[in-house]
Amino acid sequence: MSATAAKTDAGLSPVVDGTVINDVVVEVATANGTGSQSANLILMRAIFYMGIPVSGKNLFPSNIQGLPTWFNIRANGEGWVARRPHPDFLIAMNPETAEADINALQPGAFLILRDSLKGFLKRDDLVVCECPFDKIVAGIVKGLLRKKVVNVLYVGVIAHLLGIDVEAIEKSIDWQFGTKKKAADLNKTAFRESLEWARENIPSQEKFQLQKSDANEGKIVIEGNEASAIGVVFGGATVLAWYPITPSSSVCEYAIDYFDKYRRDPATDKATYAVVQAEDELASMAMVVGAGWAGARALTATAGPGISLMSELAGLSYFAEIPTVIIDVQRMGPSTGLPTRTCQGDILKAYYLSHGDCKHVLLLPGSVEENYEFTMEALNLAEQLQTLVFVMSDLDLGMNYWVTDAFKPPTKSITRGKIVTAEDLENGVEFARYRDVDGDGVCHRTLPGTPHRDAAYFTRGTGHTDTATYSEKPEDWKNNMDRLVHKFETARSAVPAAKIETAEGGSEIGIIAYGSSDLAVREARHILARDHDLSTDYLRLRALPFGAEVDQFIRSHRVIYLVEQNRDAQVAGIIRAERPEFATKIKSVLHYDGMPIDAGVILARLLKDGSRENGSQ
Amino acid sequence: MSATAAKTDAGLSPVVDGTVINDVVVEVATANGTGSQSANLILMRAIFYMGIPVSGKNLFPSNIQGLPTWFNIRANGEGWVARRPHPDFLIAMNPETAEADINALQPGAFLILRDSLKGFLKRDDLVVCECPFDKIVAGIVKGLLRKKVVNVLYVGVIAHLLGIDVEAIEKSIDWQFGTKKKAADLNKTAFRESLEWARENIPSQEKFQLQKSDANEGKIVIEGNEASAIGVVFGGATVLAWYPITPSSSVCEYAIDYFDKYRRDPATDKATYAVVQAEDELASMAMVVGAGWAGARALTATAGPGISLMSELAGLSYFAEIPTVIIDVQRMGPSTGLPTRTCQGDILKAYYLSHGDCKHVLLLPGSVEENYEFTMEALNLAEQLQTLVFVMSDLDLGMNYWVTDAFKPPTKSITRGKIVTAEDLENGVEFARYRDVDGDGVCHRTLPGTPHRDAAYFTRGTGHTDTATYSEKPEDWKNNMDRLVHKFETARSAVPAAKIETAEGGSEIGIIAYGSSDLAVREARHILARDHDLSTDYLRLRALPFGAEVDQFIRSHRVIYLVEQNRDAQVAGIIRAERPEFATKIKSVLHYDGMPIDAGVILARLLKDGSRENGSQ
Amino acid sequence: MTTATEPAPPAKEPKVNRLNLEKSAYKGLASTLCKGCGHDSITRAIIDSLFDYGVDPMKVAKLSGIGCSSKTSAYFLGQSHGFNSVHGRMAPIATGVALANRELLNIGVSGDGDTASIGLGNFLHMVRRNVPMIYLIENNGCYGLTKGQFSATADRGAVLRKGQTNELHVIDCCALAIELGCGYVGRSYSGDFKQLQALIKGAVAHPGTAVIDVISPCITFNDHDGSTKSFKYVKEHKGFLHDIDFRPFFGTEEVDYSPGETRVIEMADGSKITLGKINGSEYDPTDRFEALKLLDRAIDEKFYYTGLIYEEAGIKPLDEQLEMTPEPLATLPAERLRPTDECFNKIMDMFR
Amino acid sequence: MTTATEPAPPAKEPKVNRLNLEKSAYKGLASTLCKGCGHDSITRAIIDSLFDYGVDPMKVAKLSGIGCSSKTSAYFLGQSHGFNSVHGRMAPIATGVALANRELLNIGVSGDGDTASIGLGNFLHMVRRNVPMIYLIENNGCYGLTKGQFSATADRGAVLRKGQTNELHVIDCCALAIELGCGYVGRSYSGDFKQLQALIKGAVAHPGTAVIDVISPCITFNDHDGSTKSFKYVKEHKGFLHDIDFRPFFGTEEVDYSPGETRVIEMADGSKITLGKINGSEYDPTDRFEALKLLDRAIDEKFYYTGLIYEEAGIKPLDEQLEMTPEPLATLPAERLRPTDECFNKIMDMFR
Ligand SMILES: Cc1ncc(C[n+]2csc(CCOP(=O)(O)OP(=O)(O)O)c2C)c(N)n1
Ligand SMILES: Cc1ncc(C[n+]2csc(CCOP(=O)(O)OP(=O)(O)O)c2C)c(N)n1
Ligand code: SF4
Ligand code: SF4
Ligand SMILES: [Mg+2]
Ligand SMILES: [Mg+2]
Repeated sequence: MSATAAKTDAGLSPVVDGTVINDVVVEVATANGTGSQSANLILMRAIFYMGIPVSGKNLFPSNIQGLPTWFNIRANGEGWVARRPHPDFLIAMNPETAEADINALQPGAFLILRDSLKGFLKRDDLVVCECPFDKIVAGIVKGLLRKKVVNVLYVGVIAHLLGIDVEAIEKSIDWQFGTKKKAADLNKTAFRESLEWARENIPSQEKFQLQKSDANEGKIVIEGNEASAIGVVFGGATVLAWYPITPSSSVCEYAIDYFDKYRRDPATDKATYAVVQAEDELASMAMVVGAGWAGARALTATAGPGISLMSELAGLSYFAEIPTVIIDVQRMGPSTGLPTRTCQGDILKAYYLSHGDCKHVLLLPGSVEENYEFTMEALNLAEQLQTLVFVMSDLDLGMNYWVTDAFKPPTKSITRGKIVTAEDLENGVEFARYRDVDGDGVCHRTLPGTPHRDAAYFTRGTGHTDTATYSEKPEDWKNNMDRLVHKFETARSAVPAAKIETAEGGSEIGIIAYGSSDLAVREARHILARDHDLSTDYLRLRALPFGAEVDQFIRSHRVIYLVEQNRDAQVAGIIRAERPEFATKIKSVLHYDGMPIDAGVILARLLKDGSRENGSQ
Repeated sequence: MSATAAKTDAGLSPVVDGTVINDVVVEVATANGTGSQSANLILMRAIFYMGIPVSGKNLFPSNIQGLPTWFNIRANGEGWVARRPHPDFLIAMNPETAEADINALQPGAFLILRDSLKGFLKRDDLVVCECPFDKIVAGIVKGLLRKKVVNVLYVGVIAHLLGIDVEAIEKSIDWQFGTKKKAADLNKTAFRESLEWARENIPSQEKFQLQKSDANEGKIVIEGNEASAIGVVFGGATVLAWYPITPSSSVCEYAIDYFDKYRRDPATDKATYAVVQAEDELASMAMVVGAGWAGARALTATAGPGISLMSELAGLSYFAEIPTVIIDVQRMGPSTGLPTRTCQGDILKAYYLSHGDCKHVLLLPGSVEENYEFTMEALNLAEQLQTLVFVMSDLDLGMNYWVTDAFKPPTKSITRGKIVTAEDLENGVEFARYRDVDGDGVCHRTLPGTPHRDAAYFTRGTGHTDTATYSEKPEDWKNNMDRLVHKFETARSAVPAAKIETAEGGSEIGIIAYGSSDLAVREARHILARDHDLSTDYLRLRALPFGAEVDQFIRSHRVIYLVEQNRDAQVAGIIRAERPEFATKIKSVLHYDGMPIDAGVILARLLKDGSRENGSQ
Repeated sequence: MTTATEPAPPAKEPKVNRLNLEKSAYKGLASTLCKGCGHDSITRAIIDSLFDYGVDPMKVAKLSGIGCSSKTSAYFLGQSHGFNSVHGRMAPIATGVALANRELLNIGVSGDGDTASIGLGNFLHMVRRNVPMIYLIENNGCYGLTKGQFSATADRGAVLRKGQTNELHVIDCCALAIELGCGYVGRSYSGDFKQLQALIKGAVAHPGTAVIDVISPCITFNDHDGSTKSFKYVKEHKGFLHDIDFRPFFGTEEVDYSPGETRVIEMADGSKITLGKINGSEYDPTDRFEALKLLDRAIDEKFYYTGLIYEEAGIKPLDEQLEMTPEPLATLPAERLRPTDECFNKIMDMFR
Repeated sequence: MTTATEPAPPAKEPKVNRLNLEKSAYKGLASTLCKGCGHDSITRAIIDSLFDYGVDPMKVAKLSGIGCSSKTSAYFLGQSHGFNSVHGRMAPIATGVALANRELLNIGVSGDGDTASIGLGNFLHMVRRNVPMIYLIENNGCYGLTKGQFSATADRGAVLRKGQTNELHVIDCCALAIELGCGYVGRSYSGDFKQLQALIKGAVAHPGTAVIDVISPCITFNDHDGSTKSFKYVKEHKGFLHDIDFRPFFGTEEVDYSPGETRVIEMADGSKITLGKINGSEYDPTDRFEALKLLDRAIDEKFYYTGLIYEEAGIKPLDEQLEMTPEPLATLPAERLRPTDECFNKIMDMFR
């Protein structure tokens, strides 16, 4: 692999000069529904067990069986495991995409080619390993099982080439099949046969090697949706209403499992939660609104089309001040869009969701750990602020595999916000549902069923006074709407503050990003500093409305690059609208083709601007 | 009435010094469902017949019978008939609000008081005319009719006081009751009795007088919703699907009447249109989408909650490029809000409606004439641009009474956009549904049923190539999304351009407004120039996305006051997001209490800023 | 679903009920509906039946959608929390409430537009889930609040004030509820106070979804000739299926029905509904097909058969299906909502 | 609703049909569904029946919602315009299409999730309006595309792959369609090719809404033991109501049924559906109550009675109710869409 090749992605691929240790991208091209997923996870997890930081991204189609799928594994000793577009190794198993996949490779890349596909190979600048997988598998199992088992064979070949630890692979196989020992054994056999075959037939290579490391101490491998589900269960959610939609369904499906295991009363085995699969998103959100009103910690999870359907109820939650939580695992829109591709295209939509003047609180998890934490946080904030709180995850976080420090048990307690009880009332506490007693715009509420005759109030989506009676009076309307603005200002400091990382000595260039762009941004900063002597400061936005630290950050930088995975620069638009004085400082770096963002996108933009500036100096 | 009083609204009320001719505000306070509306319209129309510019605003409750209603009539010889908050004459008929209504009057104002309400009068700085309406009506009719007829009595009193032409009133009564001659006669009798009574019992006054004028030649009185309905029928709409919601229902109900009268085939009496009252807004919009796809000129009318429910389908219309039109008669939101109060709170929401990156074309009628024109224009634009087009009316335009030049018959022809026919295909025209053949981002379409074997294509809300086949390829997705941006740029110059009025010699202060704020803005400019020597330029935005003339206008002014009837400065936010360089130039003037905006709001802001600037100089 | 606790002696027109509450405790704000609106009569029936039954107002959640009918939730039980939500979504909102707090008695009032038009799908799915609640439909065949357009419960051939004729098949919420497995379905008329009260009390005693469709004329927009929901029309075209009465479980009197003349339905809490024959003919409300056939005939005849149309005991309500803990989830203490740190760490180990 | 024009001689397995089209003109893209999916069989039945019938593909609009089932609209009739819309809204979208162009034959394919869950309200209202269209439900009792969760047509007691049991009442789209006044309701099984074809052809000939619920097993997520929609279960638990056949109106052969053994249903276009007795027992699909009773029994028995369940002629389809001009509104020339200037000025005068 030549240095030229490496240059095409602006320093993203390692410059090969001698042996690159612990820095490689392996891509597996298969068809979905063929069972290749378990082979891919075995491979990824084996690298994890070797102690090397690694990520696994599944690019699957919106289909159940037969359409092309790619699994992209990036191992990087320094922890740079954001997506990198050009694989060093391609495992080509799918005739449908083989030609295009092969043609897209960088010169010098390694190609592990199922031998039945060799007809698709039309270039000679690759290192090609033809593998008779079908023949090998025929020697191992019979019948339909072959289709499944054939996948673990490429694990053997790549293990040979990259020097992956055999024990790690076997441990990984055990993990993968859990109690299904027979399946595990079969896979181990197949793996070993294939490794054997590879050792005999494929020359080993020295360009890329993996070596045991200790970077994964205390770490786990987890998908964001499962992390969110843990947040649901440990966050004290009591009502979960949902409607299946990719890529959010597994949040709920995992939650159901965890609920069932961990949230039944030890004495009676009765559930301390309720989960309902609703008939649609209007219903699931309405259930959450009803439950939130009645005092449950209630939430739902959905994706773009669901958000659209929940609009009217979102406005009700805002205006009647009912605690609700929506986890939006963003997928590519508009419309049905690309249900199995990632993006950050719902931010603006969620922020302003529903007709009329209303805005919502958005938490923006930037890691699977924050999927877990922010889900719990959202349940607290919704009750504290008595409003709708979104957790804006995305498909990349939600459905891909991330290595992370094991999460810590919850540190923050479950808080319920301002609730007036029968006791309070008995003690003479005055209760006016929409009165700003504390000066923070957040009022007090009673829960239905509170056994006191002064507890009741009447909730409506129509204009009301501070004692919750119906009113069409101009001043009542305006006062209430202004209080809601005040409450939203309160939210600015209640939500998770942005995280800021400054370059040594600081920089006049600031980067702002959020959500799943984090790793790519950090890698870009790293390369800019390392290769281009360009230092940058970095603010990772973790919620909207944004706090004072964001103002401060923007103010103190000459230029801000705002990285977003959407077309319309959605967060840039929000900041410009709310902070006109910063409007011209913000330059947008946008990525919206459905693939998780990679550092190259950011690099390219900053380098281009840099050279333009230099040119004009 | 003292000059002080007049000053409190910054010159909005006339300074009384001698007799004010043709400049008065009369407010009638009644309960709804009592039949007072016809008396109010008689009064308003009589002033119209006198040739004096006049407006009638109905402030009615979200209720069918019994709750307070106000009707606000403003007559102004110079045409300043935007709302003016402080009436010169209050007709107090409703015990429920009498006290508050009376207390809100400016000192010196005239109070026409139903005598049964005199207990509510607790101030002595008003000119009070106590009227024994109930006694008078008892002498005219019996039974239940009294309740209705009593209202026309106040018309008699005010006619006496203001010198309203008796013939004009009688003509107005005839108009009001149409063929119901008996009712007309009864009302005439009652009116005359009351006039007689007033002449005998109430001293005439010289402060406010109405005199015949000739300002209303060629004019009509019409509600915006009826104007829209005429636009529907003459715009060649073929499918109208709707769901009742205040304040949009009457658009459809009027359209049904006009359709029935004017859009049946003369030969067969068959309908050249179809109207369906759907089961909800999801369905009405889905019907519009289906009809638009199949080649109908299809539309719906709704209000905020409907917009929220239509979100998902709006995204489908955008992304699959299906011509659809939504008339949004805005009412106060969020949530159910104040269904019978006006605002401009859906602009931002409609612009960005639906999840993912999408934006829609919005027409912003600023007069009832534009309600008519823009409805027709929207039907054309939707087909030309193959997208969703909103007409953003509001309750003030839609349900209040406006004097306007009679509309002209449609001048623009019905255009259908780029449709490829069987003949075209026969002649070898190549057809690729989503290919940008013309370089404007707008592609060609065929209609279902086109009798040619190459006509068919497959429509979907998922990713597609330019030949409309399914695709998850990153580049296909991105190309298509970028073309949609390009199409949106094309829309900028296709939509109605903003209207600009510059002060003589120009000003460095620009005002931008849209929709029903127009009259109030013009009045404010007039007063600023007249009383405060402050000249301003004015751009009335008529559509989003905004055209180059808006850029030009903002660029050439030092400061821009953007007047909006919403809390969150919605259009300001859009401009700031799209034109960061102008962000700091824009100052928002916001009004959002449910009442139609009045010039005083704008005046107050500009004067405050003016004095602050002067102070700091 | 009942929240009653201590038995108390019933009496004719008692000053206080068995909870020692006066009738005033069951009243709400003054109605702002049109004078003579059928809905106001239903409000009165609700007040009286809950007073009579001795339902604890502090344990009631009042729910509604949007419409004139939905507004009425403000006009009764001023001491109960109320939620006038959005158009058509009362059913799933009530579902959420029922899950959050099993101890509440959920009383929903909705309109025919709210339920049978925009809310139809959600309504049917609520019925299917057997959400514990009373779902009252105040059915006037039109959209009152938006000024009288036809709703989906308008009969074929019914005429609007302005003259248009409805061509569409009527939606019968009772029939659909039965089709979806509802265990308590009644129809009544806003003016039939006694019957309505008995049906409402029976609904309080019913553990799952209880649907009562009350024909409730709109005096302003649908009370003209040609309407099949005008006061006049309904009075002339309705009949009682039975002479219905409700005997609360805490009653001390002996039930004095003559066997053979009266059918008795035992409710889950021990209360009884008695159904006396009318003109000697007996209607069996436990026979699904009788019920559906009757309703279908009613459509053809444009006639309202009123009374308890269908009753089926023993269907599990949603909260039981979900095996929920009996206390309200809403007020479970934090420690019961969060598994231990050990559990947490055990979970973490699975991902290593 | 039929778009056929010229008669042509029918033949067994003809190379071309009466429009001189080959079967290939009725095919679509290759399916991307799982191998063995029931939906693919239905696709084949659609292709064959429309070919046989001689429907003009250029006069067909294919409509669908979202789901595996909804995808299939791409797999037949490649020469027809198709619209794979959004989840649950096929019914109102089809309504719009039907209004825009009365000459189109609207063929909709939807799933049980699409129709009976999210789309239930809109589906029922479409049926109520009698929108001219064929509405095929590819019913697998689960959400295929989102990986196998229960849908609302899952039977009570059915078991998911992962072991959960469905506690909820099944929604029977056939029963509900009948309840809402549908004039053509059939049930079939994806594997019963002949019956399915006859039902589809009958639907083509039916002038209003035709609902066909086709049990169509999901081989990937709902084909296990405990499922009541698995291939095995369905095969063992279904029965034919009759031996159904469709005779097109352009048929020249004499209909050779033996009177008494076969019931004949005449369609609006002159075509005939013949229903032969099975084992001597006769089912009367024109008796509403028979139909509803049968469907109710089927729920208890967890059994699929297949065939033409209900037929009622003469209900006005929506376009007729609206007295629409017969030509497609979509292509009316501009001059027929805009009243004259005189009309306009007359209107203006009203406001003076
Ligand atoms: C989403 C939405 N669409 C429409 C409306 C307007 N709207 C208010 S009440 C109503 C119908 C009420 O009819 P019904 O439920 O029968 O109640 P009624 O007034 O007849 O008692 C409608 C359409 C609304 N509030 N929200
Ligand atoms: C608004 C919305 N919610 C959820 C989804 C996700 N979704 C796609 S298909 C589907 C269910 C499909 O089930 P069914 O209609 O039975 O079709 P099948 O795949 O079983 O054939 C769901 C829930 C969606 N696309 N849109
Ligand atoms: S409009 Fe009709 S339903 Fe509404 S309050 Fe008046 S009478 Fe009742
Ligand atoms: S998942 Fe089920 S329904 Fe979907 S294609 Fe596969 S077998 Fe068919
Ligand atoms: Mg109603
Ligand atoms: Mg299904």
